[in-house]
Amino acid sequence: MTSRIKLVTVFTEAAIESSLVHELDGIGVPGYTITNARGKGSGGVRSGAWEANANIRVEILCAEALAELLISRLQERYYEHYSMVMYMSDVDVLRPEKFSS
Amino acid sequence: MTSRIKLVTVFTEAAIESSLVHELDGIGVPGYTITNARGKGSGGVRSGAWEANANIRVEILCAEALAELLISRLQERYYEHYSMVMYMSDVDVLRPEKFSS
Amino acid sequence: MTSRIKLVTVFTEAAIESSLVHELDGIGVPGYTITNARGKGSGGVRSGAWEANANIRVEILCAEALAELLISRLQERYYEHYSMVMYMSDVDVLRPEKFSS
Amino acid sequence: MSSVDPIIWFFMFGIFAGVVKSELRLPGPIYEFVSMLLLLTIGLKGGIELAQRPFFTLLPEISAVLAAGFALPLLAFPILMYLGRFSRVDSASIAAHYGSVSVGTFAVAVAYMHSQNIFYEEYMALFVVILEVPAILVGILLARGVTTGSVKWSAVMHEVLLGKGVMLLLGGLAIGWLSGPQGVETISPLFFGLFKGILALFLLEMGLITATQLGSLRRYGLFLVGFGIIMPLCFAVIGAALGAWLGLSVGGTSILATLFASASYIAVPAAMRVSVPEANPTLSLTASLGITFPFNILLGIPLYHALSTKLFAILGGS
Amino acid sequence: MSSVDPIIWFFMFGIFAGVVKSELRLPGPIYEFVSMLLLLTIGLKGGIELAQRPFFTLLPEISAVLAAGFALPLLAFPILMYLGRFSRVDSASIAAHYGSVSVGTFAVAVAYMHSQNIFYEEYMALFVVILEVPAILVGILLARGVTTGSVKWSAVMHEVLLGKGVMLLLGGLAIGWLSGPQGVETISPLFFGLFKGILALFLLEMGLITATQLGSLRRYGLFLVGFGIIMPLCFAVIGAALGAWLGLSVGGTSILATLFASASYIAVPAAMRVSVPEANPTLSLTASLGITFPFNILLGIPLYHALSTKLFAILGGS
Amino acid sequence: MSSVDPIIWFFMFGIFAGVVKSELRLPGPIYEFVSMLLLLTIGLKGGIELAQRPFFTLLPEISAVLAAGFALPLLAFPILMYLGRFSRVDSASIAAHYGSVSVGTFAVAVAYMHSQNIFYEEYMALFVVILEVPAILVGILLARGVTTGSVKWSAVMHEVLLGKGVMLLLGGLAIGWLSGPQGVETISPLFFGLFKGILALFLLEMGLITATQLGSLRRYGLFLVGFGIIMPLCFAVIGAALGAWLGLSVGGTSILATLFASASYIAVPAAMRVSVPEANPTLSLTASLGITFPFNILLGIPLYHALSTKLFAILGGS
Ligand SMILES: Nc1ncnc2c1ncn2[C@@H]1O[C@H](COP(=O)(O)O)[C@@H](O)[C@H]1O
Ligand SMILES: Nc1ncnc2c1ncn2[C@@H]1O[C@H](COP(=O)(O)O)[C@@H](O)[C@H]1O
Ligand SMILES: Nc1ncnc2c1ncn2[C@@H]1O[C@H](COP(=O)(O)O)[C@@H](O)[C@H]1O
Ligand code: NA
Ligand code: NA
Ligand code: NA
Repeated sequence: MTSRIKLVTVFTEAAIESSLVHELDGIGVPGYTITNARGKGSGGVRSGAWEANANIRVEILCAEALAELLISRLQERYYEHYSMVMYMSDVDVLRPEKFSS
Repeated sequence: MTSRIKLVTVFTEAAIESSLVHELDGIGVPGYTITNARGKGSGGVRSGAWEANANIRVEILCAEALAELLISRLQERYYEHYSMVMYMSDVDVLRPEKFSS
Repeated sequence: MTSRIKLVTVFTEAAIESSLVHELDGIGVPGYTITNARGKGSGGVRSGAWEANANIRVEILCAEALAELLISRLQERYYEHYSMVMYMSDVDVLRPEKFSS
Repeated sequence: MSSVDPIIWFFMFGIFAGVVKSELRLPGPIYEFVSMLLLLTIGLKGGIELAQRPFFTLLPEISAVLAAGFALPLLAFPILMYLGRFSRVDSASIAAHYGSVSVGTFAVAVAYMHSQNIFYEEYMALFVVILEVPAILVGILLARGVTTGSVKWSAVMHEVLLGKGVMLLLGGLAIGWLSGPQGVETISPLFFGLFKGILALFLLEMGLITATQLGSLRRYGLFLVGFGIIMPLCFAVIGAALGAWLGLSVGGTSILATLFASASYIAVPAAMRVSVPEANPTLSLTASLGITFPFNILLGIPLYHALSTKLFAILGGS
Repeated sequence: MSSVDPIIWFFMFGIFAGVVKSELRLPGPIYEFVSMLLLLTIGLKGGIELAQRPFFTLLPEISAVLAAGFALPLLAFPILMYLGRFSRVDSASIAAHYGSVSVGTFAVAVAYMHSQNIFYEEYMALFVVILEVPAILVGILLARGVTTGSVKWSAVMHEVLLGKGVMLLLGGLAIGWLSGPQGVETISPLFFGLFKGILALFLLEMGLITATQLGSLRRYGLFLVGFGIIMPLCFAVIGAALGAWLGLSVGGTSILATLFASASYIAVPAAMRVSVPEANPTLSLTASLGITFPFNILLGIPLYHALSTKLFAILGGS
Repeated sequence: MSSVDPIIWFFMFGIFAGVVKSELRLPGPIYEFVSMLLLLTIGLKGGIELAQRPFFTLLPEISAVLAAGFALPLLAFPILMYLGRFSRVDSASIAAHYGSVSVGTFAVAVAYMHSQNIFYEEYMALFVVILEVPAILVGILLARGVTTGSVKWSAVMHEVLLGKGVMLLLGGLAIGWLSGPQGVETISPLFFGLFKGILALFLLEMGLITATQLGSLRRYGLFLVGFGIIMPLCFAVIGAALGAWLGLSVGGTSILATLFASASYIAVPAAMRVSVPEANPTLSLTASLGITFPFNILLGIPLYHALSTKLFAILGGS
C-alpha cells in the first residue's frame, strides 16, 4: 500500500527563502513544506529575533534520484556562503506516483 | 533501552485542524504535535498568508497497527477533497508503552 | 557522499527552552533547531494559547554516542516532572564531520 | 482626486504591491488582530445604537432582512448552475458566498457615509450578523439536497455561529448594548479613534490578497468575472428597494444595498470547506475576493449610494 | 447595568466564548503585545508619580509592603498543607502564587478607581513590583527547606528579576521617573490614551483562558474553590488594614487590598515551573486563573473598596 | 535629565535588558508591525508635504541627494579596504551599509526636531527613499567589478525596490501625496497620534537587538568601532554642507546630516545577503547596529544639529 521514498530536510536562513523556493521549482520537486525555526550551528546562535537571524525548516518528499540532485544542487549553490544543514531519510508514503513526477 | 515505533507525519490545511484533532482523538492515538506550516503541492502554493491557505504539520507517534488504521482513516475521510500529504517512518522511543496504549 | 548519523527530536514545554538549550550546550551537541508547537500527550492538551501551555519541538543531529548521552541526560533531568517526548531516527547527512565534533 | 478616501488608496497600494510581487505582507497575527478590531468596533457601534431604541421597533426590519438572507442564495444558485454550468456543489458554494456578506465591505461603506457626512442607521451592524448565517445553511442544503442525512448540522452550526466573525460581531453588539454611549467612552480611543487607520491597514492586506487571486481569474474565465460584477449589481437593486420599503434613510438604504451586493470571503469559505468539501474553494474565493470585493470597494459603494439617492428621488422620500 | 465597566463585559464575553467552545482567540503575539503595553503603562504611571515626590518619603511604605510580601505566602502555606492536604511542594507553589500579585487585577482596580473618580496614590505600581518577587523566594524555600543546596538561586533570581513582567514594570517605572509628566506627553496617546481599550482586549483573552481552566475545577474539588475565594478575602482584609495604617487614601487602601487579594498567574507559574518542577502547575493555575482572577474582577474589587470605605469610616480617616 | 526624550530611555532600557540577558522581547510580528507603521507614517508625512509644492521645484535637491547616494559608498570603500584591511567583498558590503540610510535613525531625528520645536522640511522622507537604493548598487559593483556577468541585476532590483522598506515608504509617499493634509485626517490618530509611542516600542526592540551585537564587537576589534563612529561624523559633515548649499533650513540640514551619518541595518543587509553572499553579514551588522545606530541615537543627532547651527552661523544663513 505504501512505498518508500526520500525525505530531504533543510535548515537554513529565512533570508533566502524565496531564492530557495525558486531553486526547488527549477529542479522540479513535486512539493515542499516550510516552517519557521530558530537554532544554533557552526555559524552561532540564530535566535529568530529578527529577520536577519531567523531560520526556516524545509521538507521535500521526492524520489531518490531527484533527492540526490537536489542535495548536490543546494550544496553547490548555498553551502559555502549560507548557514545550511541538510539531512535525508527514508519514509513511506501513500500514492508514491505523486512524488515521482 | 529504546524501542521501534511508527511516526506518522501529515501536511494538511489549517482549516481542518479541529476536525482532524477530533478524528485523532476518536481513533485513540496516544498524542500528537502540531506546528504551523506553508508549502506547495499538487494543489498549488499555500503561502499561509491568510487562514484559508495556511497549512499545518501534524506528527503522531504510535504503534504500527494504529498507524495503519490512522493512515487509512485519514485517506478515506480527507484525501479526496482536501490538500493532504502523509508519510510514515520508523523511529526509536524511550518508554514504548507510552505510545502503544 | 552522505553518511548516517542520528536525529533526536524532542517535544517539550516552551517554559524550559532556555534551560534545555543550556543543557544541550553543556553536553556539547554540534547544533540544534527549534520550532514552536502545540499538541496533546499523556499530560493533556497543550494548546499553545499562552506561554504556560505552549510546546517546542527541538531537533538535534549528532553522532550516535552523543545521542545516547543526550537522551539519557534529558530523561534523567526532565522526564519525571516535565511534559517531554523524545524519539531518535537514522538520517543521512553531508559533511558528517560537522556533526561528530 | 482629493475626494477619494485614503483608505481606498491603501487598498490600491496593496493591489499594486501584490501585482509587482513585492515582499510586503501584514504579519499573520497582525492581520487577524486588525480584523478582530474591525469586527468588535462594528459590533460596538451597532450595540450602542440598539441601546438607544426599543428592540421590538426593529423586529419588522430584522425579519425582512432575515428573509432576504434566505432568498438571495436561492436567486444566485440557478444562474450559476444553468447559465454558468458549474457543478451542483460549486454553484451552491458560490451562491452561499454571495448570499452572505462581507464585513470589510460594510466597514468601507460606513467609512464612506462618514466621510460624505451622510446619515445612516448605525444599528445596521446588526444586519451584518443576520445576513451572515442564513446563506450558509441554504448553501449546504442546495449542495446536499433537503433529505440529506449526511450533513452534521451541529458541526455546521458550531462552525457558523461560533466562528470568530459572528462571535466578535455579537460580542461587540452585546457589549455596546449593555454599556451604552457613555459606558464605552473610555475604550473609544482604541475602538473608534483608530477605526479608519485600522481599516486602512486591513485594506492594504486585502489588496495584497486580492492581487494573489487575480492570477486565478484567467483560469476561470469570463463567466466568473461577469457574475462577480452583475450579481452584486442585481442584489444591490434588491437591497435598495428593500431599504426604501422599510423606510430607512438614504444612507441606510445605500448600506443595505452594499451589504446585499457584498460577498463573504471569511465566514462562508471556512464553513463551506468543512461542510461541502467537494466544492472548489478557489472558484468562490476568486469571484468574491478577486472581483466582487475590489469592484464594491472601488466602484460599487458610490454607485449604490447614487442608486439609493435616485430611488428616493423617484419615490419622493427624503 | 450601565454602572458595569465595559471592560468587565469584555471579560465575561471571553468566558462565554470560551465556555461555548468558540474558535475565538487573540493571536499569541497580540496577547503578548497587549500584556507588554499594560505592564509598561502601569510602570510609566508609577514612575511619573515617583518623579514628583522625594523617594525616601516612601521608604516606610515600601518596607511594610515588602515585609508583607514575605509574610503572605507563609500564612497561606499551612492552610494548604494541613487543611487542604496538598503535598509540601504543591502547598508551597500555591502559597507563592497567592503571596504574589496579578498585574491584570491591578490594572482593573486602577480602571475601577478612575471610572468611579476615586483618588488613589498612582505610585502603587511600585508595590506591584515589590510584591511580585518575595513570594517566589519564600515559595521555593518552603518547597525545598532552608538547608537546600539543590536550589540554583542564581537561575531563580534570573528567572524572577529578568522575567518579562518585572523587567517591563521596572523599565516603565524608570522611564516614567526619568521623563516626568511633561516628558511622556508625546508617547501618552499610545500608552495612556489606549489603556482602557488595551485592557479590554486583555480581559477578553483572560476570559477565554479562564474558561479553559473551568474544566479542571471539577477535578480538584471544593477545597480549591473555597481557598480561591476565602484566601483573597483574608488577604484583602490584611491589605486594607495595612493601607489604612500606612495612611493611604481610601482608593490607595482599596488597591493595596486588591493587590494582596490577587494571585499571580504569569511570573510565579514560570518561576515555579523552573525551580519547583515537582509541583503540579494545573493546581495553582486552576485556583489563581479559574477562581481568584474572575472573583476579584467581578466581585472582589468593589468589595475591597467597600471594605476600605467602611474601615475608614470606623477609623474616622478620610 | 528631563531634556532627554523618553524614546531614548526606551532604547537604553532595551540595551540594559539585553545586556543583563533578560527574556524581554517584542514578539516578531509586533516588531514587524511597528516597523511597518513607522515606514508608512514617514512616507505619509513626506507625501503630504509633497502635495503642497510643485514637484519640479525639488528636482535640484533630489538630483544632488541622489548623486551623494552614489558617492558616499565610494568614499567609504577604500578606507575599509586599505586602512581596515578587510577583504574586497566585506569592504564593499560595509560601504553599502554606510552609504545607505537607517529609517529608525531618521525617525528619531524627526522626533528630536519636533520635541525641540525646530522647523525642518517634512518632504525629507523622500530623501530616505532616494538614499536607500544607490549604495546597494554601488556596493554590488564594488564587490563584483564593473564587468561582472554573474550579478543577476533583475533579482537585485527586485530585492531592493520591492523590499518591504522601500515599498512602504513609497506607498506612504504616494498615499500622502494623493490624499493631501485634509484627506489623511481620519487616519491620523493611528499613523500620527501614536507615532512617538510606536517609535518608543521600536527603539526598545532596537536596544535589545543592539545588545546582542555588542558581543561581536570584541571579536572584530578597534578598527570597526572607530570606523562606526568616525565615518558617520565625516558623512554628517558632508551632509550638513550639502544641506546648507541646497538652501535647506537648519532643521532640514541637521536631518540630512543625520541621514548621511546613518547606516542601514534592514534593506542593505537583506540585499547583500542575496547579492554578495561571500560578505560576512556579522561584520557589517555589528558596525551599523552595534556602534553607529546607538552612537547616532544617543550622541549623533544633537551633535549634527549643533554642527548645522554652527555652519549656518558661519555662513550667515538662518
Ligand atoms: N547539529 C544540528 N542539529 C540540528 N540542527 C542544526 C545542527 N547544526 C545546525 N543546525 C541548524 O542549521 C542552522 C545552520 O547551521 P550552521 O550552518 O551550522 O550554522 C542552525 O541555525 C540550526 O538551525
Ligand atoms: N513533495 C512534497 N514534499 C513536501 N511537502 C509536500 C509535498 N507535496 C505536498 N506537500 C505539502 O502538502 C500540502 C498539500 O499538498 P497537496 O495536497 O499536494 O496540494 C502542500 O501545501 C505542502 O505543504
Ligand atoms: N504520541 C505522540 N505523538 C506525537 N506527539 C506527542 C505524542 N505524545 C506526546 N506528544 C507531544 O509531547 C508533548 C508532551 O507529551 P506528554 O508528556 O505525554 O504530555 C505533547 O504536548 C505533544 O506535543
Ligand atoms: Na451578499
Ligand atoms: Na496576593
Ligand atoms: Na549613510
